[in-house]
Amino acid sequence: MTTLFGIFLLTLLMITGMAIVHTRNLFVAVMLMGIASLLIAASFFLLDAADVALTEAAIGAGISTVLFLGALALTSERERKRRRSLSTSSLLQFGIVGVVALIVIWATFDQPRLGSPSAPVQAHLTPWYIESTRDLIDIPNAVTAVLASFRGYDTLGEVVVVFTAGVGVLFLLGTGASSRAAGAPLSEDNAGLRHYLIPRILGRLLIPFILLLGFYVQFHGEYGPGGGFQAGAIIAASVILYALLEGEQRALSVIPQGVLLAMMAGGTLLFGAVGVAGIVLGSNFLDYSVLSEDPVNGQHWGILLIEMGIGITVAGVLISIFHAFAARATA
Amino acid sequence: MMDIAIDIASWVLLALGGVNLLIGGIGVLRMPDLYTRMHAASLTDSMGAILVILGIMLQAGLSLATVKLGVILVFLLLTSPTAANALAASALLAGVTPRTGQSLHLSDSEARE
Amino acid sequence: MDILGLYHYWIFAVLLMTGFFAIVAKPNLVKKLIGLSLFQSAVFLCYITMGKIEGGTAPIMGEGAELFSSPLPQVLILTAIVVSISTTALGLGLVLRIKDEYGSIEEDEIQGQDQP
Amino acid sequence: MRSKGRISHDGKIRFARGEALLAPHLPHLPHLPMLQVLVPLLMAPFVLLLHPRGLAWAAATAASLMAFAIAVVLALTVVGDAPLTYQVGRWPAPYGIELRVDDFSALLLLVITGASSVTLLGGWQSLARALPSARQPYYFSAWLLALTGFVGIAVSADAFNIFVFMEVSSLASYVLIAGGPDRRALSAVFKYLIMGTVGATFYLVGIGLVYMMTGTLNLADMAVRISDVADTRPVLLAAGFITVGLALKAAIFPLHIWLPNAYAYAPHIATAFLAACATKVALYVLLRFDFVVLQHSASEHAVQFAGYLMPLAVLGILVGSGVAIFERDLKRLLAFSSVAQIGYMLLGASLVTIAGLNAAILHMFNHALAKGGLFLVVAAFCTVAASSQLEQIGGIARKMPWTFAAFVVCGLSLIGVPGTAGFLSKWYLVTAALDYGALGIALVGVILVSSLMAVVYIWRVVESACFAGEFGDDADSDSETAAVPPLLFIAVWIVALANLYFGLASALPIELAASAANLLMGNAP
Amino acid sequence: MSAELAILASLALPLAGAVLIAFAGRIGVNVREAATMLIAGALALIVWSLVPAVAAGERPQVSVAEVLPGIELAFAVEPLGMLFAALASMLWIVNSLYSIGYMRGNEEANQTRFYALFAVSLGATVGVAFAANLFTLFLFYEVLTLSTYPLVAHKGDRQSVASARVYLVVLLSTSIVLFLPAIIWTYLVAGSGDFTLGGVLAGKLEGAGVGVLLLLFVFGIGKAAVMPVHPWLPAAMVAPTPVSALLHAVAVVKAGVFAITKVIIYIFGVEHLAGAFGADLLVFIAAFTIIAASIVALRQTNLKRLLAYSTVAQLSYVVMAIALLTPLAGIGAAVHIVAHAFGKITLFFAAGAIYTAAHKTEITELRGIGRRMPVTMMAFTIGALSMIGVPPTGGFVSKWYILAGAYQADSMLALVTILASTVLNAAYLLPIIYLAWFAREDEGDGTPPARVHGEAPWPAVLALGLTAALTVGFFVFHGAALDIARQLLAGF
Repeated sequence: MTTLFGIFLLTLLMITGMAIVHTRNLFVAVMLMGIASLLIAASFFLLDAADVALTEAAIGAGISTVLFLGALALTSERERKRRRSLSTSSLLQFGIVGVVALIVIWATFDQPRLGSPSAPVQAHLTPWYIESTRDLIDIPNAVTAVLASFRGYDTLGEVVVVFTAGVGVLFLLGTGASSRAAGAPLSEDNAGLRHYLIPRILGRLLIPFILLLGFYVQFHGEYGPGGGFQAGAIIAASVILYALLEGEQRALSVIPQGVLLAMMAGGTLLFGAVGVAGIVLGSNFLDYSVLSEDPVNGQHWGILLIEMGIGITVAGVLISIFHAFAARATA
Repeated sequence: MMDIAIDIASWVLLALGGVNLLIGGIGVLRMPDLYTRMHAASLTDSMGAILVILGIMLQAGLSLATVKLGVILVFLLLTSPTAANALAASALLAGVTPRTGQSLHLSDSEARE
Repeated sequence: MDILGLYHYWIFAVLLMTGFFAIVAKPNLVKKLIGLSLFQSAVFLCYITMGKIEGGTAPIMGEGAELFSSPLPQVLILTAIVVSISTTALGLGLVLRIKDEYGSIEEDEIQGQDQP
Repeated sequence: MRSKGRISHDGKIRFARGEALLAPHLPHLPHLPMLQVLVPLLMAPFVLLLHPRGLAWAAATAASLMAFAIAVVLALTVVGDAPLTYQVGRWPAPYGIELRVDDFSALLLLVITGASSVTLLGGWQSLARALPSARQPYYFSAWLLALTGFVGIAVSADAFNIFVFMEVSSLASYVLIAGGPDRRALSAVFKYLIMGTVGATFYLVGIGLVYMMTGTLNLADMAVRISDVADTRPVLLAAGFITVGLALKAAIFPLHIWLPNAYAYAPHIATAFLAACATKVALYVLLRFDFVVLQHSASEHAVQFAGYLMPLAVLGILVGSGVAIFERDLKRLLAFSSVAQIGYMLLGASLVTIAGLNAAILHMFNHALAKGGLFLVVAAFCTVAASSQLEQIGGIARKMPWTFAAFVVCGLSLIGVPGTAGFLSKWYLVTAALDYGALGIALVGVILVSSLMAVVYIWRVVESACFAGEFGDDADSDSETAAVPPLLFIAVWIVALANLYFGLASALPIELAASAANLLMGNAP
Repeated sequence: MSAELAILASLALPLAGAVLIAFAGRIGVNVREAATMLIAGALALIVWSLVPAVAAGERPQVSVAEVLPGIELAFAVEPLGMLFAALASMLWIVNSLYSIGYMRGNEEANQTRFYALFAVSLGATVGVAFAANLFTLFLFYEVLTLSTYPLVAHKGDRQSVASARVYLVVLLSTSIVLFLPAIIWTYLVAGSGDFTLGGVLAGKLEGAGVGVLLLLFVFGIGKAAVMPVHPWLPAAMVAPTPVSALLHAVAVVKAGVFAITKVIIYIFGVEHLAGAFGADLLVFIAAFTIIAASIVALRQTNLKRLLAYSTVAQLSYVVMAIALLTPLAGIGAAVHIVAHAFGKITLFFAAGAIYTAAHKTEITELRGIGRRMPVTMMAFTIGALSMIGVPPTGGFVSKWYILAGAYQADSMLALVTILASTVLNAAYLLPIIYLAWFAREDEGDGTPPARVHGEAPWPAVLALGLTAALTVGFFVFHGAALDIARQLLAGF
């Protein structure tokens, strides 16, 4: 039953994907992309990947869509029309793409089937991870354990990627604060949606809950799906909502650009510092066991701290990027 | 016995919700302009969501999941009308006028001319 | 059984190449980035699919479950999702600058301006 | 201090406790592979917060120099010795992420950190002129992040970790290039971003497929476990995806189309840095993957690797050099020359012999010296010339003879004249090709013809710099010190002298390259 | 000074001298020229200090660095190299003297660069002479090419840039495409490129490979100007005359034939080569070059170009002699390197002096010039006679040995070639002498002389007088050179 439902979702996904490519209206494409993200998130959930589903929903369907819409507001909503839609080159491209897809499909027949317990993925590392999560880290969520401890270095790299993107966008577009008269994003006057009573009231009502959810996801990551990335995205979403409702200026006065920069840098540094503490305390980088007398306890501390670092950086970067885009609209 | 009753009730609710959503979907496809489509979508959507969630709640019984579902329901009831309102307001602001009379029977492209 | 067991991978293949087609064939820069997102999403699907185990649950222990899907692919894809959004954000930042400088986001028009 | 009462982990886990005994005098020596990445990584966020003029640059340079020092120590430690490994978080190898510094990565680390240090050191004025001061902290932060990414790739022994750091380096490189003053930098970067991301994603697909078949991400573990499944379709497909993906990143012909514009419109100093190491890092990963993981298990691998890549290498060499001859912009000319030089490296590797790999790896080092130097000189030229167009730099040799002399030295190294570093790699390459049999003689022909083409394009620059107009009347060579920032001048000459030094006393790179080649072909050193 | 130190000093001195000259140029022209003379003198002293030891059979060696495993940057002095280095260092003094007169007389630009690069070229020449293996030889061979390029392009006008391009392209491309593969091949086959008596290839390479490799070397060493890789030499004549004189009559071109000689004696080994068909082919090629170049020289109207083609022909004398693979011919080759150097440098000095004093470059302009510049034309005559091989000039000595070698080798082709070329030499040189001495200035087109002039500046005249004296003197006092050359016989 679940499998069939999965297949149904995936078929929808495929159709959506093709529609995305086909449509000439970029706005439609972005919306469809959001739908596709949700479909993927749902599929992930069916595939037992709750954390990833949450992330895909928050980032793929949420933040990513907001960014695309922001960009569209500043550029144009439609692709330019072309006269020759079916040239030889596009046929050639189509052919190549088709052939490659067929090759990939051809290769699948040698692959382990979905859910096969004898697949190398299941047989080789997975048991160790499950077992060690239980014995050495003692938190329920194995994903968090692998993410934060066993492969914590990857996660550090990932934070650095986010940080780099933040640095890059700020370098390219300038910070929201530095451009003149910051104003409302994606709407034509300065005051956000302030004139619209219903959304505004409701938004204000929701924002605390969203923030609360963010913090819950942040600190509950060891026990259920969630963690710094998702939390950072959710917290950023709440700030973005605030900026939409109350205007860019108000949002910036709540969290000024300087603070955002400090968040971007500080979160990364916090992560790094926890790792370096491992070296200082006589073990290896990112070995949390030495953070406390009891290694398991140390692991808990380490994971908590680095997840906080992740959350801070992600929130800082996403809000900064949003401001940078929004400042563009009024500049 | 009780279980079966709850099961039946829940499935009825789920089915009704599904039908509602389906009708809403057809409405969005068939209605002639933005406002009517929104009308179709938002009403049936809310109703469908309520029914489906109630159905699932019955399935879940008295557990944490039911509480969560309740919270979700509250949020849905808050957000989806608001979203519809915001959409309609901004459409009006953007200059999309509701169609009336004869133009209702024209296709989109004809109406634009 | 092949169809059920491999369908996910087939969708992966089709989505991958659908996204790729948008990247190579569409001259609109935003569309290229949308294609890129789709392209990367396909890879996510591939990874998550291989982590699934028959009869397992999400690798969150407790509540008596004993068989878990592999957490490793999930961790990798968490990372990959974040990488993807980072790339998209940077790409969109570039698009905005390009729009400023060239007044267009169509690749051929930009090339036309570059080669006077 | 570590508490003795620490509960030991599961019996299956064995820690490499011997590390601490390695060097009592250098307490951080066992951590060096990690510190190599950490120094630039942790400095990058700091740099972002340093707003006073010049401070960000100074901090970035300091971090880069420190990384270089670490790389030197690492190289000296590893050369002729066993590789250094480091288990991040003390998790044992296939489970946790392992860092591994062997001869190949040590050589690459030297190139990366050296290039970064020299270009940063010399690049202050040039960059300060190109960038508004408010944006400099971002730029230098991005620079360190790029350095982090490259270094992270070089030390990593984990396929997915390589992907993560590849993305760090890519995103940061996009920023470095987008800092160029010309708007064409933006469209060039966008193209690079698209192609780079496609490349990285292909790589991700590839390692995904390998992971699916082997269940591991650690390269060494992968090499062991792949033996059973090496000839299955997914692994073949993975090899294809990885090769194409990395070829995109490495700008292997015909996937090089992003490179010329990206190099041409980036700030001059950034071009020097990226030209010295960016594509080589991708090539490094390609060689690692193909030789460490696939070569010994996949039955047809050697044939396929040679069969697909050798023609591309040859075409790349010829086309790159050929286009360079007709280029009128100095930076584009050098960029196309890079395409050809990447072809050399690939050609060496595609012979699938120890000698060939040796040549390829050595050429990575030597080409970085030559090309980095050339682009630095271009930066120096552009402090007085309006642009890097050949017409604009006409007669510049009379204005700045010493800088120009450095250009000639590096140019000769690129051509492969004896006494310069470039000669050695050419020597090895020709030797390896001659060893290859009948086809090898044809390859020797290609190499030599391309060397001649290099003579032509380098000499076009020399002639216009010496004999063309523009700066003709101003033959006052005393103004050179006034025109070229002293730091840049020093950096230029450091590289030029390095080209000469490593042309005569190149024991370190040669030894590193030789044992790296042996490692890749599966012979312990 | 120990021999090892002397070798290193003789290499380092010109290179350090170049820097010194560059700085001296900022102080003043006199300081600069004094520095040049001083360095030239010191170099000659150091190089000549090695002569007694080498003549006594010693072979001092020194290794500087191991560049690649098994490939060293190393130097060793053997008789032929000694002869070459001694010759070049001695003539540098004379040439510097001449340069001072010439460069000042013609008010050339960038003189500091000129002197500095000249010093580098000389350093490279000594490096070629003392190279202990193929790699070192190749290294300095290329340095020589590159350091002479700016000298050829010295004027910087369109014509000299174009000619310098030909110069560079021919020399670099032959060295990269042919010489370098030949060297690598040698290392690959023999495992070593050290110059060893008896050759390193003996027993390791047989059959057609020997011939192919030999041809790679002969054409790869473009500086020897064997046809068809000779066009760089006439092209190089756009350079200031001191460059043509010392570099393109002595140092550079001799480095070419010297390299071929060393390759044949020490890499192939005379005995080993005797059995292969390559040597015969080489004699044929050299013979062809001699005759063809002489015929081309006949048709030249520009004096320096004529001398250049004459050089092409004379260089192939050496190549042919060594390719005959007989002891006497070998001695002849060595001696010819010296004898031709004296004669040809005199001719160039004279040509330069004429240009400086009279601004004349064409042969037809030389009518009656002997009366205005008697010393110069006297020297020119002596040089020309040496080219033809008339006693009592040095050219006779070497030609004698080569002829004897040809007899020894029983090579009819060589004999005929030498005789024919002697006739041709006379045919293109004697008319000039006739014109200079016996024709009247206002004959021909009847226009009066454009310019009244005397001899060139005194340093130039002194220099060409000296070399003319050397040309004659070599006829008598060639004993020392012969002694050293005889030691080469160990290789036969």
